[in-house]
Amino acid sequence: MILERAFPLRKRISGGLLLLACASFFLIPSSMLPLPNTQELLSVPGEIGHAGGRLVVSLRAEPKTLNPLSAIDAPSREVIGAMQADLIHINRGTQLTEPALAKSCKVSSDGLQYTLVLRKGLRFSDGQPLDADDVLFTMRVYLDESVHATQRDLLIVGGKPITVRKVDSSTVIFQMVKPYGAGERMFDGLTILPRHLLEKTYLEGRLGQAGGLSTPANLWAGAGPYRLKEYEAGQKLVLERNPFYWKTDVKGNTLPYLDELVFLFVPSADAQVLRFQSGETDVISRLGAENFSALARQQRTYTMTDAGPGLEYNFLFFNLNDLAAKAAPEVTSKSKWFHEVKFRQAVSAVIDRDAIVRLIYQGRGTALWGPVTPGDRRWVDASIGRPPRSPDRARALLKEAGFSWRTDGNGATELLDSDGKMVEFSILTSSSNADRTKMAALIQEDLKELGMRVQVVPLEFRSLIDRVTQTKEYDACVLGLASFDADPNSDLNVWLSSGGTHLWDPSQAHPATPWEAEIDDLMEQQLDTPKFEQRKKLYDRVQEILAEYQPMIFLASPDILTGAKNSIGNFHPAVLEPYVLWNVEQLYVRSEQVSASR
Amino acid sequence: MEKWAGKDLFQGYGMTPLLEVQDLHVSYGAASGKSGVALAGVSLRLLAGETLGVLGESGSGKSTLAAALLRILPANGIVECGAVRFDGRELLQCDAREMEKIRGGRMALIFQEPSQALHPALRVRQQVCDVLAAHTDLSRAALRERTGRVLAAVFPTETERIARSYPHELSGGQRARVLIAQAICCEPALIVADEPTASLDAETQMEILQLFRRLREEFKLALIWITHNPALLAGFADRVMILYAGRVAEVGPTAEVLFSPRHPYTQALLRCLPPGLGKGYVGRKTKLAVIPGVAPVTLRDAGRCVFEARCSDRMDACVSGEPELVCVAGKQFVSCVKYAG
Amino acid sequence: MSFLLRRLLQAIFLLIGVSILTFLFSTLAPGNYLDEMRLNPQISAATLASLRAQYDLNRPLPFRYARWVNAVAHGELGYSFAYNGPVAPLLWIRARNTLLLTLTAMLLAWALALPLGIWSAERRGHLPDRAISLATATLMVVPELVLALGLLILAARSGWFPTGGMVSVGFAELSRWGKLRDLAMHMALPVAALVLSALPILVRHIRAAVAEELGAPFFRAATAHGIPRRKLLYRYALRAAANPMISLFGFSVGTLLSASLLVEMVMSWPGLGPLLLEAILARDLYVVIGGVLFSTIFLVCGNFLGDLLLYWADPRIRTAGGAR
Amino acid sequence: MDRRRVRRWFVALLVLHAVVGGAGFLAPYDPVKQDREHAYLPPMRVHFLGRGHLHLRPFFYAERLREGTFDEFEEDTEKAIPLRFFSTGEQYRLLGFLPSRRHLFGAEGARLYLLGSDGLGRDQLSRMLYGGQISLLAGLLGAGGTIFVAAMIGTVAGFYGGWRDTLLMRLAELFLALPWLYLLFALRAFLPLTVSPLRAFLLVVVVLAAVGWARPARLVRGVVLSVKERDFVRAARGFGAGDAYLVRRHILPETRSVLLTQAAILVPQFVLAEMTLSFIGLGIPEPVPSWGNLLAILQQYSVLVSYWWMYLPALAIVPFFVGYQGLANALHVDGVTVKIEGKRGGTHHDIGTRFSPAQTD
Repeated sequence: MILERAFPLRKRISGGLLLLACASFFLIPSSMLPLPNTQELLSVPGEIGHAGGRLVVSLRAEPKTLNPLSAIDAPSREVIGAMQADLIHINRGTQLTEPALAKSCKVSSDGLQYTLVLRKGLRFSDGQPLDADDVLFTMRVYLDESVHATQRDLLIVGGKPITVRKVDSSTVIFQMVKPYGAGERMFDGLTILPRHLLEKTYLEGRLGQAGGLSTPANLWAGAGPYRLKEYEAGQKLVLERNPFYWKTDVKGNTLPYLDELVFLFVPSADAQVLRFQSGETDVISRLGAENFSALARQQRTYTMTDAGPGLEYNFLFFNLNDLAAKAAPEVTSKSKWFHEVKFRQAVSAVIDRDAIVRLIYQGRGTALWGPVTPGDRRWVDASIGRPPRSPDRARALLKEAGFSWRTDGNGATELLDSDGKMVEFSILTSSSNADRTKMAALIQEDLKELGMRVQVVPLEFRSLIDRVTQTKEYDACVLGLASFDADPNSDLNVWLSSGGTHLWDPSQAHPATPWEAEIDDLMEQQLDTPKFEQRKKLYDRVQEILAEYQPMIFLASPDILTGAKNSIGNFHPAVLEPYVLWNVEQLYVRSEQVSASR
Repeated sequence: MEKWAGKDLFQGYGMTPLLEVQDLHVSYGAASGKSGVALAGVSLRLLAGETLGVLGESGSGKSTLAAALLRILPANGIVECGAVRFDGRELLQCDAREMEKIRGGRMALIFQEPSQALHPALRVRQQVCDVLAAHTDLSRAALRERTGRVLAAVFPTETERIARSYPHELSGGQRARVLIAQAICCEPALIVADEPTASLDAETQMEILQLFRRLREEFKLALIWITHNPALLAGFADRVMILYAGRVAEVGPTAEVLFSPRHPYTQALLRCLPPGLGKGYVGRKTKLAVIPGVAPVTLRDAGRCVFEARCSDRMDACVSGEPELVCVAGKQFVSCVKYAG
Repeated sequence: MSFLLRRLLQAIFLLIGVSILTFLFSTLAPGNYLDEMRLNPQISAATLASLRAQYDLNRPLPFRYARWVNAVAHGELGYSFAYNGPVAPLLWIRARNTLLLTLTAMLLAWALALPLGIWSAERRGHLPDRAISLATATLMVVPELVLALGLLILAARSGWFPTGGMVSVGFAELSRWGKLRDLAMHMALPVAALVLSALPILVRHIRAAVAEELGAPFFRAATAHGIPRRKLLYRYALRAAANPMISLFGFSVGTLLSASLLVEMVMSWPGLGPLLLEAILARDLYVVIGGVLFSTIFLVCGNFLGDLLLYWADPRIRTAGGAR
Repeated sequence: MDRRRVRRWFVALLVLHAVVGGAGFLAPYDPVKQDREHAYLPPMRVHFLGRGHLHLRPFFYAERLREGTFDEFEEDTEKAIPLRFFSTGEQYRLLGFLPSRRHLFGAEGARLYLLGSDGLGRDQLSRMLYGGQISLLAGLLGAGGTIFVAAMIGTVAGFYGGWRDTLLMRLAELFLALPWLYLLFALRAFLPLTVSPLRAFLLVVVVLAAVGWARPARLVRGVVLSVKERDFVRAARGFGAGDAYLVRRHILPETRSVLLTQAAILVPQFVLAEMTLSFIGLGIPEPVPSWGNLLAILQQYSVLVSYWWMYLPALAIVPFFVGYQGLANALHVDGVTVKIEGKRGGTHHDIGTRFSPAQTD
């Protein structure tokens, strides 16, 4: 069987070499081919670890695919992150870019041309070389509309796709029509695909479907620290050490240290906690504050780490869509309150953000008045005011906007608008997110103080998204977004009025308000501005506008909470995804534990 | 006057009785705490091969007597005192396992309502076989063979078809025969038949009665035949016992009890027979005013005759104490103050 | 034979009905698979629209249904949006795991419930009955979810049992015995949770059914024939009480695939449950329909088995001609 | 048979329901009122002894957060607060209509948490009592509806057989096989967002009842099928009894034990179903308490291991469930005896006439 299948391959090799090739094919497995001396490895700082051992990580859901083109869920991305590599990488620890597959990156003075030089001797995890052709292939695939690559939108700058050309086998030039503010950061996540494995599939038009979890290990490869070993449906995915990896530690030991990386599928957060607690998994992330404290209280063989404020921002927003079409009287009157800036400011003033941080995050979080969390160190606008909770100011604002109060039969106060209508609305939350439901309950109680009658309506997540983005039948909603990068561009779609994630009034043809127009302008400007200081100034202005007009009433940001067994070395959780596995090639099991676990 | 108590009554018989019941009291407890007396001091004796007819209206304790003899009273039924000696053993003292051996072995019970006394989902052969298996250590083949013989004894024709049937596929008479087969399969010394023919038509009743006659001869059976129909007993039972409210009203040889009853209750009972059956008692059919729930029977010591309220020959002495059984003529005993002293 | 044929036809109609209704419900339920991408700022509206088209999500329902039926006719169960692959292989492996779990649990539950129910019925009103009644009442009060979690906490605290999954990480390296032991250890908790949650219902039904027969005349008659107690209880009473119990048994067979959803979720057992719940929440339409069809097939089989057993156990129904 | 037992359980249940019904009076606080300084406060201790001498009036100490923690409290022994009985407090409506301010007990100066507080500092005792009202109502209504529908459908299917049986049983199978989660999502989508919590929930209960009938109906059908073949039914039919008579007098009474067992199982199940519903966002919305809500929080690992008093609502449910089952058992035993003594002919007529079964239903 093997012979028969191997034969057509060999036929391509011309006559005289056939025998030799044939011999080498059988004698030396491709993975044993000696590496060229010229290999340029990247040496990374950090503790010197031991080779060997196994790290077990739990994932909240089963990853859906190994294919970077179609992966959108967090578990898939986490797994792919350990199997693939990009040209330039954002160091999750420093939040800055650093060379990866490309050893250097030169930007032309007009900011339109990026010249990247690949390391010499790069290989995919199946031993096949990685060169400029793979980069070209990758870009072609990403930009092909029929592939539906999730990365495609990122590669369209100034309305035109980025073009790539090859200079030599290790040099490529990326060309764009307009300068791109975030610069090299865009290369992060553009994993280089193995042309030798995927080109045929691509030409057949089946690339989107490739890389399912049941793909045989020898038909899948990447340039990341680990490669596929085995997959058991519903149970686990096992990755093994990529022997061709291109990083070493400072002493020149090849990375990664670990022999195996095991992803267990554990379908609920609390079960994840349990398995970590019982020692069945080695590290844990994406922890809620209460579970974190519960684990911290009984820590024995593990240590819990609060990595500091993350990039997730939670907020309350009102339905600011133009609902003129559905002119039901109660809808229009509600819409009128929500469109009133002073109303939103009053709501913001009365919300007890400290209580949210204290009661929901047990102090492991930060109150927010703007969209950028302190975790986004370079971009946070420190000048945004942090007014303490003030029901009096809220009442003054409402009064200015024409609202009034009366006392009802039971002695409770009711807020009335200028038409004498009682202020009454509902807040949607995702029922699967206990934290946000709790937030809504706190807000409900706070708003009661202003005489607003609020109902909390927890909805299943998709139903909620459907209401917010499609049917638009809702009053207000508590939601959270997590920027995946510490850069304004990652939230472009949230702030641009044309953006689909512009939650309070998504996908507008023209900005509905002057301040939204201004944000649009500012965001477009920063997109073209290569200088950080200038961009920062522009983005600060965006933050100020948001803080003033409160289309989203920012509430709080949770810390990134993680934990690891004491035996895991080099464990440095970051506030960017993947919180604990970003340096997975450097993680190791301390030696006494290696021998013990064997 | 001879008292109906102790051994003296049977001195004339000159042999050990097969079954001897002395002063049996049975009551039913209710969770409400009250209890009702179903049998209040019944005594009887039975010789091997003898047939005793037990006659009484509903609620007189007939079925309780049958159940008490085999100790299969419902969970709330309690034997308060008394003794049941059978085959030289004190049944009330036997442990559960011994009782299991005796039931269906030396003493068998035939239930009333043949339609309900058979398991609905087991074949007839199986049900008979199970009884045999419970009392013998025969091999499977031997069990089968003997089951076949027993069934053949009650079903001379169609034996095999009936053996393969389920109870609901049989007629009432056939079901009654299956019950009989179950009862006789271990060749018991005594069969207690609790109204075995009550639900059958007259012709089938006669057939069953005929079958019993034959079996009685064949197996030398003693029989306690419980019924509310005096007509069945004439010419069939050796002696008849009349039960009223858990007490023996009258007992004696069949002919004497049925044709010259002494107790007012017996007289009243027989008076309601259809015309032409008992001579001399053909008269207007006077229906007994049976008032269920009027219950002097719930009392252990009524302190008066329990029939007093319904008695046509009421006297002052009736309320002065419970009458005791007294011998009135030969072997006929009656509990009525008329005959006392 | 015609009886079998009729059942088969009914089963097919049931499957069609279930598939149509599932399709319908899935369209009525708000949102679709792509909604989560909507919140992903990296993905543009244009990409979403093209994906919608690719997944036929903007086609009318009858069209999609026809497509799906066509696929089923070709031995496929449709396509999973999330897993980017055919549904059938996804379901097979998990259905197998679920069956391993639930079949064990069901057999164990019945094996325990029968003697307990009978014993409790026999000792009606006495101490054992009361104790069993109290225990079943208590078990019934504890929600399955809390029960499973409680067992998990126990496992975590004591370290006696693994806290989830089907096999250990190093399963492949174990000896054959070691593998069996490992599997058994992993099954212990979910099976315990399933048994404990099924037990009270089974025991109560068995008790009720048997208690009814214990007072029946045939039972007393059989007692009077001196048939030993054990045989009386386990053969006579049980056999006569079979009718409602068989319905229950058919039901427990029918729900083999769907009974363990919650427990599988909590104990991270790689069965159908987590897959289906995730698919429902993610609106991964064809996975859901496939899963529902799988469990429907089981239900049909369970009912069929129940009918057959009933037919076998109750001769009265048999003579009625089996025309049911 | 056992009228006394039935009565005993009934009275016990009545008392339990009265306790829940009188939540307004018995609960010291409004169940939604948050006390943000006292989240996850363990149950407070009520003291009788303080500073060495006995106090006539029981009192408790105010508690405050220990420095630097979020869920650890210490007693402030400087602040002893006396407990007041029949005190005036927040306004409530007893049984939903009688306005009152009188509470069984209360205190001035600090809140007393007899059973601790939850993550938002709400009084667990009050939430438990108020939560019971909604949960029990849901359980009773749901189970009642289900049993009614199940008895109807099961009887029709079992009694008439034929195409009606086929149709109904296929329908039942269909209902059992369907993914109800979907339907519930769809249903929620059709509901307006701001229906009052109670109405939204009752609607879901109705749906559950409509969904839940399939299983009991199948059981009823099984019983009816076999009862139908019993002799007394055949006999009655032979006497010319009409269908309606047969169903009413012979068939339905026979299904009673199954229905009661089912009801006993269903009431708790419906109370618990609410928990699953709460979990997927279809139950009683926050902040209104319900037993389902209160239990659903136990799914969090942290709550399960750190805050033992959050288990207490589970204990509150126990007596109710035990009560329902006790009642059903008592009725059930009753049902059985009726059959032995009453219907299966006169085996024990002598008993049967005197101890006629209690007509408890």
